[in-house]
Amino acid sequence: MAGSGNLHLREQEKPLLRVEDLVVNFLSAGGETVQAVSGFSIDVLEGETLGLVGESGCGKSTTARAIIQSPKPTAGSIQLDGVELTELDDEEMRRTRPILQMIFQDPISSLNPRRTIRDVVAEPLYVWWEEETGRLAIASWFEKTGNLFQKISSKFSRPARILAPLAWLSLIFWLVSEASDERSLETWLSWLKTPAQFIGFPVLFILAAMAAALSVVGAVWLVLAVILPFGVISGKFGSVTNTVGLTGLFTSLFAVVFLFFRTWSSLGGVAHWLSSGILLLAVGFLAVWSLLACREPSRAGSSALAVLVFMLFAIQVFYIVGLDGNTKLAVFSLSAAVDGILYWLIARRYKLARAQMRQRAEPEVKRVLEAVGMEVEGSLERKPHEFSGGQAQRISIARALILNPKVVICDEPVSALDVSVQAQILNLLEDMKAAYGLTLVFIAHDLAVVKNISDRVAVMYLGKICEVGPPELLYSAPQHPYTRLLIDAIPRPDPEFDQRNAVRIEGELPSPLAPPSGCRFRTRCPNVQAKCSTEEPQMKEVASGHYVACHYPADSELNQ
Amino acid sequence: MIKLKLRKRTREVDETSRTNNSLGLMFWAAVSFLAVLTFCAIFADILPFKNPTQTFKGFNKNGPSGSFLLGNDGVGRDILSRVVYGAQTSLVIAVVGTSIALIIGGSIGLAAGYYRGKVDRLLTIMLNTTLIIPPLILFISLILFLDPAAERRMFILIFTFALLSIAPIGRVVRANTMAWSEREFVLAAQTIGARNGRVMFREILPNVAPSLISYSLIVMATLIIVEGAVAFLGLSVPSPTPTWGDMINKGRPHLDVAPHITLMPALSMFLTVLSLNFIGDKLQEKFESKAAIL
Amino acid sequence: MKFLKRNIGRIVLTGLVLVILFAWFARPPFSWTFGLLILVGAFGALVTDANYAARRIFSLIPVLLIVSFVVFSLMSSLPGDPALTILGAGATAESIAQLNQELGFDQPFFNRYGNWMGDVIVGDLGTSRILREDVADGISRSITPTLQLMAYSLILAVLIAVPAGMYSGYKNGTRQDRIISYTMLGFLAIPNFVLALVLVLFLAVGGVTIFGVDIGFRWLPAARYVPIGAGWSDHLKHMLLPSLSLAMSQAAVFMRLLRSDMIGTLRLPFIDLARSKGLKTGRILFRHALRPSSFTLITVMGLSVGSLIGGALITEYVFTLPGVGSYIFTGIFKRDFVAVQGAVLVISTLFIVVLTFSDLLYLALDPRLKHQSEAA
Amino acid sequence: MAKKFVKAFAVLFAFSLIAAACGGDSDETAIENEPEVVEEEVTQVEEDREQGDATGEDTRDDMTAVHGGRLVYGVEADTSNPFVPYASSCAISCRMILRSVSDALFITGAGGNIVPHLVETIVPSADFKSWTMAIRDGIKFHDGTPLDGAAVAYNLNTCRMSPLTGPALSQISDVTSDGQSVTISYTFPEALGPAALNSSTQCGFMFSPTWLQTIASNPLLTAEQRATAAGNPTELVGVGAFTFKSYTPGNGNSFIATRNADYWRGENGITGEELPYLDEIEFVVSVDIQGRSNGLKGGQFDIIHTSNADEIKKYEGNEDYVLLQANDYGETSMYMLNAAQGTNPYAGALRGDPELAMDPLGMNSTNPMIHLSCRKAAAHSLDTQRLADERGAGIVKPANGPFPPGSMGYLEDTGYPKFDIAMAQTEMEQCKIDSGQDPVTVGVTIGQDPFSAETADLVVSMMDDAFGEDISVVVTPIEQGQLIGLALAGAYHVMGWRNFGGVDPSELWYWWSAYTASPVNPTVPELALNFGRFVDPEMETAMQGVRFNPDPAVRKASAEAVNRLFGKNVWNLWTTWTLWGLISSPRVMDITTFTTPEGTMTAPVVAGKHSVQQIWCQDGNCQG
Repeated sequence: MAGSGNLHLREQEKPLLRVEDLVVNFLSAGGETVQAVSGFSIDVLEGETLGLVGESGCGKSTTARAIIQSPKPTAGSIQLDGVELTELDDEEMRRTRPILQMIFQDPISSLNPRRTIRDVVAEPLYVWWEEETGRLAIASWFEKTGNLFQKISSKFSRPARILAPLAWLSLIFWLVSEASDERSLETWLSWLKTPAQFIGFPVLFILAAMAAALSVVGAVWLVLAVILPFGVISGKFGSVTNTVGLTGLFTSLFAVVFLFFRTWSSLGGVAHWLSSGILLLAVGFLAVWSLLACREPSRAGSSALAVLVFMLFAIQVFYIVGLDGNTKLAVFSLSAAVDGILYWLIARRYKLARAQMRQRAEPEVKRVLEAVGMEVEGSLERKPHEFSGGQAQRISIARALILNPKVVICDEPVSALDVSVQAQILNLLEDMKAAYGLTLVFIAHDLAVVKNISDRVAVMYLGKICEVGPPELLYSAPQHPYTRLLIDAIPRPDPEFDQRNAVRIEGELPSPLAPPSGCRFRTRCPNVQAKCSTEEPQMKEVASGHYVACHYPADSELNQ
Repeated sequence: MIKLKLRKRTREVDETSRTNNSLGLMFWAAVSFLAVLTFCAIFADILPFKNPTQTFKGFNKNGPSGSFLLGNDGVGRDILSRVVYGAQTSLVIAVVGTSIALIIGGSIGLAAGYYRGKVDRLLTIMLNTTLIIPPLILFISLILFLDPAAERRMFILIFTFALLSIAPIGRVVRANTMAWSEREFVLAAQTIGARNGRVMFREILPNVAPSLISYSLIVMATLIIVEGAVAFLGLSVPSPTPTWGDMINKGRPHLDVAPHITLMPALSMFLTVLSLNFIGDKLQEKFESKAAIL
Repeated sequence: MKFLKRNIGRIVLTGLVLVILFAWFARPPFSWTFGLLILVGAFGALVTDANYAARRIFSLIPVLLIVSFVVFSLMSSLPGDPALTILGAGATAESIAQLNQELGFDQPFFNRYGNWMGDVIVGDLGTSRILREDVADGISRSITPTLQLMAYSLILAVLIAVPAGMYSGYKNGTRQDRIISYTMLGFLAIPNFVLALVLVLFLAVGGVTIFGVDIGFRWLPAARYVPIGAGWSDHLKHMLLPSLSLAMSQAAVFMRLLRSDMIGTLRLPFIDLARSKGLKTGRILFRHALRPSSFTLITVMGLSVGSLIGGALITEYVFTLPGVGSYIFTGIFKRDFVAVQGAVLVISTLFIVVLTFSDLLYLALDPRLKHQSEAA
Repeated sequence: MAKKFVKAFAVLFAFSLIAAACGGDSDETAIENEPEVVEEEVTQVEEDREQGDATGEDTRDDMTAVHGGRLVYGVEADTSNPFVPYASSCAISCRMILRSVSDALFITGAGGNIVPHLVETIVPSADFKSWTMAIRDGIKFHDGTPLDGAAVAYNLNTCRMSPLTGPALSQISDVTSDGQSVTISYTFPEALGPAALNSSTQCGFMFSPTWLQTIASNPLLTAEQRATAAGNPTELVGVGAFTFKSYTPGNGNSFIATRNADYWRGENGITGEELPYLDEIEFVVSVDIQGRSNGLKGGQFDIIHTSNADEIKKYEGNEDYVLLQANDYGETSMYMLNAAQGTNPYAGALRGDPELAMDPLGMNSTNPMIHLSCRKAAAHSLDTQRLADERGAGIVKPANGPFPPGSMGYLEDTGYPKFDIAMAQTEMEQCKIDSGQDPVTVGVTIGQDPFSAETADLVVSMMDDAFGEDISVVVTPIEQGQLIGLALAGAYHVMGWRNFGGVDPSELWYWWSAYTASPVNPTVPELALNFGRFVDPEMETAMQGVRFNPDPAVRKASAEAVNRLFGKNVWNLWTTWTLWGLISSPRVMDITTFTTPEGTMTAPVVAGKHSVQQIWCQDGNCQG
């Protein structure tokens, strides 16, 4: 029964969310393909609530995660408000996320145990405000410094955040390089031992000891010179490769290895050769990276910055190699000073903006928390584990709502809650839907839960849709044998109805590694026929807006 | 009979889980020992310690006395001040080594555990390559081949120590990150549009940090022992800068007539390592039990 | 075949013990012993999970190549002229040039590396010009005491750690547990060179008096190595103190691991089932709880080889044992880079093989892992 | 003042002209009355030590020697590999091994005279330019090769042609043999003659020429012979009381030799004596003195040697062990200074380059010790009495020159700078001007054992006390075996050292001669036995008086002049006179007692070395 076909999609009505032929496959550890979702299609109109039901393991949650592109689906199309999500790159997708939110099954697990409720709820605001302010800070700084980079693109918050601490380090290292001599370790240790200076700079202490230990303060500068530009570059191109952290890592590793060999190469021999090779590699790596940056037209402004930083870096690197001790130190001090001031200025702008953020977020946080029915007083500074499951789920909903999303996907939001709380949360979601004009995709394994909240219900089995329809039709006249079985399984307070006589689903869900041929439900179907194993049923309309994918639906002649 | 035993056992278990939450007297004793040692080491120049390299004529091999609280060594130096200044060396090397390893190993572990897949495999290989050559062998090869003349000994010491600690720390972080990445709040953070870096550093790192810190303490303890071993072989920071391992080594010829020369540095090394291990253990226990509640 | 599969853990263990016994009595070259050990381990793993084992074994090749390269380039960068070191003080410029040519030092780095690797693959580690012997011979000779020292330490550590860990885990939370745990924590904090000094002072040299009471004994020898051939008891007597000083910190690590795993295992339902069957405590601990608690221990035992090698180096120094640690030490100080190069390569290879091997053994002992690795 | 410096190739040249020329007729070593009580013995030893003539004689009651037993000797270093004399940097441990497997042509007598051993008679020509020796007939090497004149000549020629030992034998122009006789010709009158080839020199020991011809490094072989030579240069084939059994290099390993039943002084030999008594002798390398001492106490060693006075002191009065102390003919501990600078016309004349630069690469130019003021400042700052008391347990005495008390050139006051901080500071001011450094930076290279390192700490602290911020001392510990290499190449500034042991000052000329001072150049090292590389014309003159003048009074005056020159120019920083200790289990007998077949007593211990043929163990069991 679970079958294919897109008959149930409402082409004419321009749905807000449209999923077509969604396929999600995983590779198992054994190298086999798990077909979690195969050819799933659905659409949701604006303001509509879609109920998605099915047994555990049928692919509901996988579908939900595929919709939010985490992970990206194997195939198929997902359109949100006309935008094809599967074709967005990581950065574009990230920018789309505020309008597509999700509420999770386990309320406790979905809240970071180490953060206060205030921060949990306001985090989305922080994320986006920081982008904004960071971008503004840098843009304004560059404007002031000669209009060189007027076209700074909108993607500059991350560098600012990286630069904030690094700027301080720059200054510190500048100081270090100014102050050191050949016996720098002793000098520094004795200097640092003086309490006033020591207490203020624990980090400085560690790094200074390192620097002193290296005996070539400039060498430490090299590490910075490598890491700093990469902070800038990688922040910008994170969306290209989505391996921001990795890049930084590689760079610092390059630097460390290079440093090592450099020290080594002072002893001559093959090490010198190796160090040159590694240096060449590092520089080449950077060069390619910068070229890559220039090729992206939308990021022209930041590319220019990348090139500048790269040049700065290259100059520094080549100076290290070519110069003698004293000149080296002088050059380092100079470039250190320039870098340091540059980064420090950027960071200062950024820091100022950030200080106001929490304050700015407070009314917003209070508003959503009140909206979801939380007691705001006294709960802002508490940690998630101090709340009950129901309260935590409310917080979760508040977090999803604070960005004013259009679509909220609720992945079994009540199945981990007590029955009494379930109703509260369901009611809350209904209220929110009304208040914010939300479009909901509501996932549950229990048909009873979605019955009242949904405008449309889809039943899923083993990665495919069996039946779609308005709840009143679907519940009263289920066409698909699987739907019928699910409805029969709902406990009901009807003394006439003998639960034991109801038809039961027998057997286990088949393995998604090797789904049955033809109709996927045939192995457990009470009405199975020969045709079911050879031919996959297609979606067909049995009533207005009621679609079923079964060769022998309940109303068909054969069943009667 | 057996039933009785069983019940008794259960009660004991309950007791321990209760005591686990308070850190206990021993923990604070260990912390205060380290605090005093660190304080003395940092402010050794200001505090009234004798010059650790000054040899007092006629005091060689003297036992503890009023003016020399822990006695004098083979050439009449004050053991107390040498122990304190030795702590300086040990602590600086261990702390700096661990910090570097923490930064590098931590980022590698975080990235490997968060991104998984190919990134994970690549980084794991990188971690494992640092384990190829057995630590001390690598160490001695490095020292003797890079710098037989002890000019850059401190650099090599720290470099090697960092290199040796990257893999263990990286592994711990990776495993922890993997476990925490399973939590839905990570997905939630991605859903609100946070970048990967933000997710790693703001969401996962604070959760990984406690076990990371307690593990780093244990790594630090190990580094102190390894530094001692290297100094014992005469390959650490050049003399006369006091280090514990060097003091133990130099006390060896006098072991039968003046055991205190060896005993005092050995004891301080023992107590430091013990304290670090103990604190690390207790913190780990505490955080684990807390994590279990969540 | 089914019998084989079911009892593979036991078969492999028996095989290993047999190989080790054979190695000690028949004294074949150590390369053979290693070969045999690896074969037995690989066999066990192959029977259990051929794919995985093959992958692991093949993945050794690049690792070994990396090691050889690292070792070679390290040793090649040593300060000073190797030919001069070899020829000694009386060398003339011509003789140095001639020897350089003879040894191939005038060739480019990669040529030298290639030549060296080619020789190493056929088991020729070169000839040490300073010790004037074949490096492979020298390593074969000196690795025996080291391997014995490591083996005895490992055995001692296990002998101490297993009962202590089991008892402590069983008595979890009681005073006995605390006493044992803290004692072991103490041993963890004693560096092995200090322990060695203390043991020698009290058990070997004698003459230590405190308040007039003689507390020094001369029970055990403090120096020298006696091969097995010269008498088992004498050999063991000479190895006892070094092994003990090396074993204690390992024992502490093992004990703490076993203890925590034991606590975990004892909470599992099947232990309650065993109890409800009325089995005696000892039987429950040894027959039911030990095996599932010992898997981490086995992995860590493999990893501990690294620290054992390092510890052996210091122990050999204190106890004057002519092991591979002394060999490397002498080689390094005499700038005998051929010898050091060979020895470091052998030790690293040994280390990697043991690591891999402990993984494979783990697999052989616990076939469940196969399924886990698939599920993960 | 570090204790265990490896001694260089002490290609020591013996000794007194007259005694040698007369062929050892004097039998002046009447056995003294032995003190009976241990305490008296201790007192006696202390007195001897004060005089500088603690001989290390084994004065225990004579019992009848018995055969059997296996002796394990813990030695301080694995100093030579290979042991073939022409290629060996043979220090004390190596010499002990040579003495077990072979014998020397001559041996030092108890009075410091030279006594023939393998040689029967020795006759010089009238002009002392040619000496003829008759070798004892009937002696065979371990491989059956007879010891004849040709064999001796072959041995001497390998040493002459070797780049290592050749310079020390440079005055020999020719060696010819005929049957059992060997004639050695010299380029100038040599008053000592071949008596120099005694048991103190490695080239005095004879090895089978048949075996030597199989050794590839043999300088006498042709290229073709070398290609096929397959002998092992460590498997010694000598004429000695023990035959080679096995040798494994490295710390903790050993050299084992078994009893030679056909020893020429054994029951099957030409003298019909019973030597040796032991069945087997094993020399175990145990670099660490604590390791050796613990091994002795734990019963793994039966006898150990050490020059660590601190350790020797611990055994004094301990009745569980036999302690023999020796400091006559002893060495001097010092901090050797590298004085290479300027030109060396003496060595230059030999090489045809009168402007021979001593420091062509400028490696030593930063060494402040090339300036007399710096040397004096350093000497003034060292409290040698304190070093002797605290590092030498008070049983060694501070040294003031190369000649210890009892030696020919010994002086109460050599003019060597005394410990005086005020003077030291004055000199330091001058030193700072001379060297142009502030602070003055000195590198000190020492052995890596803990005791030496601790001593160096004390020395550094003394200099700190004297000069404070004016001086910066960098101490580098190096493995013992490496020190000699650095000394030969001149790659050091200041080095802890122990040298100049010898019976007669004339033996020491090449340590101090400008002719043996080669330039500092590690890339092309040349044999510089004058490790300090000082060029001192006055020293050359004074040493000629010692070497070539037969008049004892002139020789003594010349030796004293040498001593004063050392005091004046401060070529080395003296610390203490070296004291050797042999410590053994009481079962080991006749440790140092050795007589020639003719019954002449030999010197018990010469700079730590002694004979091993005569050692026996009570009940033929050394372990008890």
